[in-house]
Amino acid sequence: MDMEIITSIKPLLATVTPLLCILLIILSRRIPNLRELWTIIASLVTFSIVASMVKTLYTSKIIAYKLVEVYPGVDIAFRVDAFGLFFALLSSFLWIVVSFYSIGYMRSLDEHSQTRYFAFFAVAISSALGVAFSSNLFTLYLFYEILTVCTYPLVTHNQNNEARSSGRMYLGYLLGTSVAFFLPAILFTYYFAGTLDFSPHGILNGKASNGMITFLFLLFLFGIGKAAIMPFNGWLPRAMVAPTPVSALLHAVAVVKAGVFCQLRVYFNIFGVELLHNQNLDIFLIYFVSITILLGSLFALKQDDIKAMLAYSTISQLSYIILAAGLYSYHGMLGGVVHIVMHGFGKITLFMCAGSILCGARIKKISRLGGIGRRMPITMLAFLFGALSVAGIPPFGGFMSKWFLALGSIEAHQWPILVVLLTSTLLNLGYFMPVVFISFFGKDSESIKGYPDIREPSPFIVAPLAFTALVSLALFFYPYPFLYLAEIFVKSMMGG
Amino acid sequence: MIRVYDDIIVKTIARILTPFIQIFALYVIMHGHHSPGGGFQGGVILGASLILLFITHGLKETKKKITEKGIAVLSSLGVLIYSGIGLLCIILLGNYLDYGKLSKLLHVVPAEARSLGILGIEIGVGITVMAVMVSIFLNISTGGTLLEDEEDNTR
Amino acid sequence: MNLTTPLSILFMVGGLFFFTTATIGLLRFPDFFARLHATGKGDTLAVLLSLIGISLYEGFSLTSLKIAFIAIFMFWAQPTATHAISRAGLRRGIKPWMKKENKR
Amino acid sequence: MIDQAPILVVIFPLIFAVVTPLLGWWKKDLCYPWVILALSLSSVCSIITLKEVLGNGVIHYHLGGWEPPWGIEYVIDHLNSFILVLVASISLLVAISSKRLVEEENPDKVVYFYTLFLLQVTGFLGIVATGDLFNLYVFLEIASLAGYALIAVGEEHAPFATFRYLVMGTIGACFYLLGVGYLYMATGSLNMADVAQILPDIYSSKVVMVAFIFLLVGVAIKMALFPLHAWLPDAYTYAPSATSALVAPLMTKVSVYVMIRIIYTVFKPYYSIEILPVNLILGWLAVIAILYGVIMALRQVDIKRMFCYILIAEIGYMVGGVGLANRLGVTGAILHIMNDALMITGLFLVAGAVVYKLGGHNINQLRDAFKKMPFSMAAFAVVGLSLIGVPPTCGFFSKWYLILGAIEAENWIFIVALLLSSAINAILFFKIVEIAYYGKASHAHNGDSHGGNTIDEAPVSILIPLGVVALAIILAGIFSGKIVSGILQFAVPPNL
Amino acid sequence: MQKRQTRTIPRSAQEGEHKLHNFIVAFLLLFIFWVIFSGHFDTYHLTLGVICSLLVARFSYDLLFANVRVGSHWLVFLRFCAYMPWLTFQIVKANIHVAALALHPNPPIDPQIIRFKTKLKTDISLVTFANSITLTPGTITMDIIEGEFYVHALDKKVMKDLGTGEMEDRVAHIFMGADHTNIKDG
Amino acid sequence: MILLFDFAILIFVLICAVAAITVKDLLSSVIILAAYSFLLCLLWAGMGAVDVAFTEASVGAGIGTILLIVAVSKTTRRSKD
Amino acid sequence: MDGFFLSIGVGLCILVFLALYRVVFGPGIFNRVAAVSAIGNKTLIMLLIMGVIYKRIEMFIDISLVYALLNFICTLAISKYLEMEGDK
Amino acid sequence: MFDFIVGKYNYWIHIILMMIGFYAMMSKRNLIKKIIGMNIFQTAIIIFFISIAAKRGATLPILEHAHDGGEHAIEAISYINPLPHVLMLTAIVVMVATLGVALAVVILVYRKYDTLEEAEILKKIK
Amino acid sequence: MRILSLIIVILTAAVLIYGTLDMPDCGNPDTPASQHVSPRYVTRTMEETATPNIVTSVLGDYRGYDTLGETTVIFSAGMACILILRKRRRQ
Repeated sequence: MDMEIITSIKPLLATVTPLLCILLIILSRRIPNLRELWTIIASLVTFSIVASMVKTLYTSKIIAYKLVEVYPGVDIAFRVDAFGLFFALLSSFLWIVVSFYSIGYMRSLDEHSQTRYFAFFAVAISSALGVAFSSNLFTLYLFYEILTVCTYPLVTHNQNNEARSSGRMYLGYLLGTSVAFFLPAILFTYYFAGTLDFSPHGILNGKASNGMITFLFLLFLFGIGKAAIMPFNGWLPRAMVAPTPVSALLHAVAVVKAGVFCQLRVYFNIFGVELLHNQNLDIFLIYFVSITILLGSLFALKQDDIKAMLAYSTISQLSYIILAAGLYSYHGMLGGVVHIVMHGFGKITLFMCAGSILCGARIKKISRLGGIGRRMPITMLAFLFGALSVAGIPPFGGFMSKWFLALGSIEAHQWPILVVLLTSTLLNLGYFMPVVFISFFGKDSESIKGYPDIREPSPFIVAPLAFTALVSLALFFYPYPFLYLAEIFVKSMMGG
Repeated sequence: MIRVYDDIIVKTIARILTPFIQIFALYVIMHGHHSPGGGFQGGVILGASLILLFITHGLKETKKKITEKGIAVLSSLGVLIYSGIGLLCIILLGNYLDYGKLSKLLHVVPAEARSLGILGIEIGVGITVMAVMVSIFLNISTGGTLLEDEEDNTR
Repeated sequence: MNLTTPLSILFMVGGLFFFTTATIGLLRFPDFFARLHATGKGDTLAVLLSLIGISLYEGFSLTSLKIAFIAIFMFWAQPTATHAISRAGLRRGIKPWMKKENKR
Repeated sequence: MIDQAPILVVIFPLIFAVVTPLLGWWKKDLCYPWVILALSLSSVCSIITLKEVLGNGVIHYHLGGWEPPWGIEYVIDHLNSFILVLVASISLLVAISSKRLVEEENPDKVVYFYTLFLLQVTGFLGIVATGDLFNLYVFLEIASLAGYALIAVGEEHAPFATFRYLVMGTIGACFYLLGVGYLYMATGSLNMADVAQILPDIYSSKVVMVAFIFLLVGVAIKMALFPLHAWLPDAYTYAPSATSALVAPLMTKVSVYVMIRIIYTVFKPYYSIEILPVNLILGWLAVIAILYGVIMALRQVDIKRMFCYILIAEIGYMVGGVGLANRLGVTGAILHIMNDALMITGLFLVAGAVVYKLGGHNINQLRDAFKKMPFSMAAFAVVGLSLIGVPPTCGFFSKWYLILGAIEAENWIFIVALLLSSAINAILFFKIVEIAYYGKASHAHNGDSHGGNTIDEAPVSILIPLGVVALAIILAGIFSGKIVSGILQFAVPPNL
Repeated sequence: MQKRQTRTIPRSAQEGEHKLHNFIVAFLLLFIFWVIFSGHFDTYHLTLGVICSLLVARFSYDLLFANVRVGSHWLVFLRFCAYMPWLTFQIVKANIHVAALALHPNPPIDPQIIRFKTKLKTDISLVTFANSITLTPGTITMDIIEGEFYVHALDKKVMKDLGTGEMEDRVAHIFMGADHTNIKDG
Repeated sequence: MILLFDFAILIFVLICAVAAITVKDLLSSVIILAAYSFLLCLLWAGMGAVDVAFTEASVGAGIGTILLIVAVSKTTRRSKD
Repeated sequence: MDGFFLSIGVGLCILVFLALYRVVFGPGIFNRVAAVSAIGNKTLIMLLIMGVIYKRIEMFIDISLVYALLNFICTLAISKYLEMEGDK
Repeated sequence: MFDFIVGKYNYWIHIILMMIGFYAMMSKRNLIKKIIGMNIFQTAIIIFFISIAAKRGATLPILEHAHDGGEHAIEAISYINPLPHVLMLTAIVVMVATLGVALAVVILVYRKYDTLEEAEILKKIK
Repeated sequence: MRILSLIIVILTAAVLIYGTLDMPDCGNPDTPASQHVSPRYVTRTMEETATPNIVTSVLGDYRGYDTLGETTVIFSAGMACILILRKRRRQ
């Protein structure tokens, strides 16, 4: 693949900017306004740096930057290709939105330790960007681990017993899988391939025996616990004890998408799709994740807590994305990749709505939402938009990715997957629509009746969620920056 | 243990023997070149002579001869002499403890200088060993207080 | 073969003899104080004799003077040590062994 | 003067130690700067030595001007000089931190404490610098004697623990001496290089075999390898904080260094691989040590004791690396000597800070420590992450090398042990963090939640070294590639 | 050490000239010892000897001559030498006695403890007497309490020998020139 | 010929060692150790190591034993084994 | 003549062995002390005999002298301890 | 066979002696007994080293005719190997130093627990 | 405990005795120990250090650094005893 490589410090800058912002945040911890101003400025700067790279990428170039060599042949290095930028663009953009949202949410709930919250939030974003820009498996692992660790204080922000046990669960799953499976997988990869650099067609091809490949594949599949594939999904619903902005950005976008991103990276750039296909591992993969898709949706049906329901929904949707690696076809891959952004916007909207309901009405349970749509119409409308987008109903962004996936499954002659997709869509509607329905048309529940002061919370909360709801609508009509990047990437995969 | 040993015979004999033990100890230190012996052995004998005084005459009396401070200074002094001779060799552009280089200072042939160097370090070793032996003995026998138990001469 | 050699043999044998008696005394005597008699005296003389024997054998030199010093030191130290230990025995209440008729 | 640097590294602390009591008689307060001065000089000399070695190759320093087999020789090669720098600088850090700790714990013994402190460092440096088997024994004894005394003045049951340590340590030293005797009998020489040259002709001799066994057992006792570790936890738990911060990281590391010397310099690797399968035994012992260490650590409620068991596990890492007998494994072991020295220093410094501020080392005393001592606990977090092996902290990299070495040696069980220990370390570490983090929950009845909010940080003299250690842990991680390619690749025995 | 005159061990011999005299005598004595020990007569070793003797003499001349007034040293020494052969003879006798007892098939031991007062006063004479008793046939000085001797005797015969007081007289004769004032250590 | 001494003395040394660790009274044990040290000194002198013998003589009779005695006197004489 | 000294030495060895009986079994501490000092005296002579056999007696005299001096100190220390025992 | 025994006798005795000391260090419950065992252990090693140095028919490692100007040729074979002696001097010193420290620690232990029996101390610790 | 230590002791002894089988006889002048390094000490001590006592010359000069270490050991022991046991007067 003779893509032109440009050395530029931009990826490093993009990664470091949030970290610099931490210093400022800590220094100005006594002045909340200034502190949050720093966050917003940092998010804007970061986004602009990331966005400035888009143009370069359109011309089929790759940006690379090598920081330091930690081992002969293994560097801490950045390399921006279309897929990475795709993910980075999403994360950094949503950080802006969530920054505003955080201000409103944290202040309205009068949360403690806000400095810590903002600081670790910035670290999380930084490491998510690092994951996106990493040029080899090692750098990827590095940022992946940092992301795990720095999210811990956010997850356990409440510092009560529930948070404590959730934190344990969170770390147990993520660190456990990464240390027990991911790290050895990396080391074995290095041992066999002699390098860890990502390459468009994989580096393992012909380097190891078939059995070893399968073994490595399984290690990676289970090692990247952030992707929440079924046996290792337990942490995600539990992590919902975190403040809602955290759930919104991290557990709908940054962290879980980083997990999925890592999975795809590994399948695309370490194994290579051909290798997976030749070994029939792709078939195994898609049927394996199909279980997660269906079970996740079913679990979501049962939930009464809004955020838990959303979490299970996320689990289910994440596996859609992984389908990209298994559907050995242009549209399948495209659909999976695009689903990252479509689901991201949709799900973040839903989470922010949940947070808004919490701020405005102090309600967490679905069963108590009756009539809330009449008090908080904007929020619930945004909820509807988000739900439709996630479920994949036109004219929302989610439809596009599902459509591509369906096409892909047909191209790959995997008819059962098509069935799975359709079933899942139905299930999605099945757990989203009742919420919308009772909130608008249901009777006022007890939690609402006697409380006339329930209304839309501050504009800092409402504006972001309305914005993202509209964006997920708009993405159906104008998905291009993302779609282009995804196409460039998928073409580079398939084209070689 | 270090209480006064109220026995006139033992006290007198110890008192008289002590100088001879000491001169013998010094002889052992100085004549390590020609006969068995050397710094350590001489130092131990020297220390033993002091311990003899401590055992027989008690702490209070003997402390007039040699104080705790003196012991501490001596124990450092010995090692200082030793390592100082080594450093002197470095200053005279030799390697550490290369006594041959001392010949410039002493105006003798290198072999003789080495012999003298050995004497010097033997003295250092002897001083340290003596002081340390006494100090260990004192610390153990008084349990670290270096105070004599109340004098009990009634018996 | 001059005169000194037989003399030294004589002295050495004498020394050995007194060592032997002292040791036998040490083993046979009934109690601690009596044993002290054996070692305290027997050894002193035996050492003295042996030293004389050895120095005779070696011939007169500074060495013999040193041996003489050993003898002198022994003369000071040995009885003192014997005394000290017997005194300790007395003060710690060890009852000297007496003949039965003396016990009454 | 530069060519005298190797000896000055050792002699400076010695002479300064000797002068310390005199100085202490005169003015007690001068001891502390005096010790700092001594160790700084020593560190500077060690760095000069390292530079010389890197520039001009191995330094042979003939003490007393006698040629090697007759006189004592200092052989400073890359391994040596690296560990010299490590020992000197870590002892300097600990010395800096010791001021308040010593004044708190042994107020009327400061002078002698510092004297023995310096003597102990002298011992360590002497062990590392020397190229003579017997000289090594002498300095081993200096270090041990000083160590016994320093530990004995600790709290509660320190004397008895010291006694056990003393008995075990003496057995170890005697075994070592016996081994030297056997070796001397077989070769007629005490110089390591000379012995190494003579030995290959008489490898079949039973004397040499017994010598090898006894040298190793002796060193293993000194380093507390698994079945011979019984003295360690008690001794280091009850030791004064400053002592445990000095002894715990360095004594074991220096012993591991001696072990590397014996196995790979005095004997050729060929001996321990082919003739006497020591490496195999070491490998198994290492595995057991690692698992035993971490599992026992999990059961402790006393943080110092917990750290001691972690130390036992860490020794397993290094010994296992040595036992792998390939370049990667030994590189990992040597790298881990550095990393572990840093980590254990960090741990025990934190323990010192905790003891100083919170008055005990029971785990429950850590409640709310994050609030009270944020900087110490932040450093602790870094150390903990390094112990778990989270990149980019240095703990990750030694694990990296060790696992690669294990893959090469096909020693799967060692890999499993390493990964398992990482996972358990994670549990351990977050157990502490949880307690330090959630302390408020259990103190809620104390009234206002802001009562514990006041920062009550450890003294600066502890914080600075702690910060340096934390920084060093990260830097050593990031630049581990440089360290390995610059120094360690020459330090690994060439014939591996 | 000079400054603390009152704290040196001996209480007598504190006057300056006695001190100097004692010091010189001690030095000479020690130096003679040194020469005999050393066996090297070159300047180097003799210089070392002088230095060492000075050091030791400085440290412990007062130990060597505590409670003995100067002036009669030489006389005492001569008398002591005259006493030695007699003592040696006694010792030989004692040993033959003990040997006979030890080798006797049924040792005729009849131990006794004797107490008697002595007229000796200075500690050096007391010590000489006590040690002489210990060395002579079948007697051991067990204790001296305020001038009263406790002697363990192996049988009655030696008890009688001691009872004659011959030895006490001889010892008293040696030290008669010395000052008999009752000054004790400590 | 010196070997003859060696044989005997080594056996004595063994006897002393066993006795020193089996005797129940610590002070006796220490005293047996003193005898042990005498024998060792003899042994080493017999093997020609005069310097070592000298050291053992001064240590065994002068310092080692005294320190042990002092330590025992500071603690207790009784021992259960 | 060497043979003679050697046989004297052997004789002393036997005596040492006999004295060891008192050291090892000898009831009570006092007997042991007495026996040890007896062994010390025999050691002193044996050292000299070894010197004679080695024909280097001047090297051994110093050791004997050390014994003469230090054995005494040792015995004194023990007897002092025994006397002071009990009334600590 | 006799030669074999004579040749190895010293080594075997040192091993037995060392094992006596070792056993005492490990299984005796009294602290002072352990120290005594330690002493025996260390002296056994010294015996071993001195045995290495021994040379049949050689004399002490002190030159006999040092001062007669090279009249007598000095042959290494006629002097006992001095090096192990030197090492053992150092080892004895270390032994004494260890003894001192060990006794100091024992006294500290006794001060704290009022007993020297390991079992009783362990009981008191619990 | 006693059984265990007995087993360990017997094992150690077995290893050591196994080692003795290859040893040169005690007193053999042809061992490497007597042949390799030490002859130089004997033959050249006078010309190099002017010290007839070879042990002293090796101790003080050839291996003088060991002796420095030895002195330091003694010094540390002294300091160790003071550190361990020293108490202030008021107690």
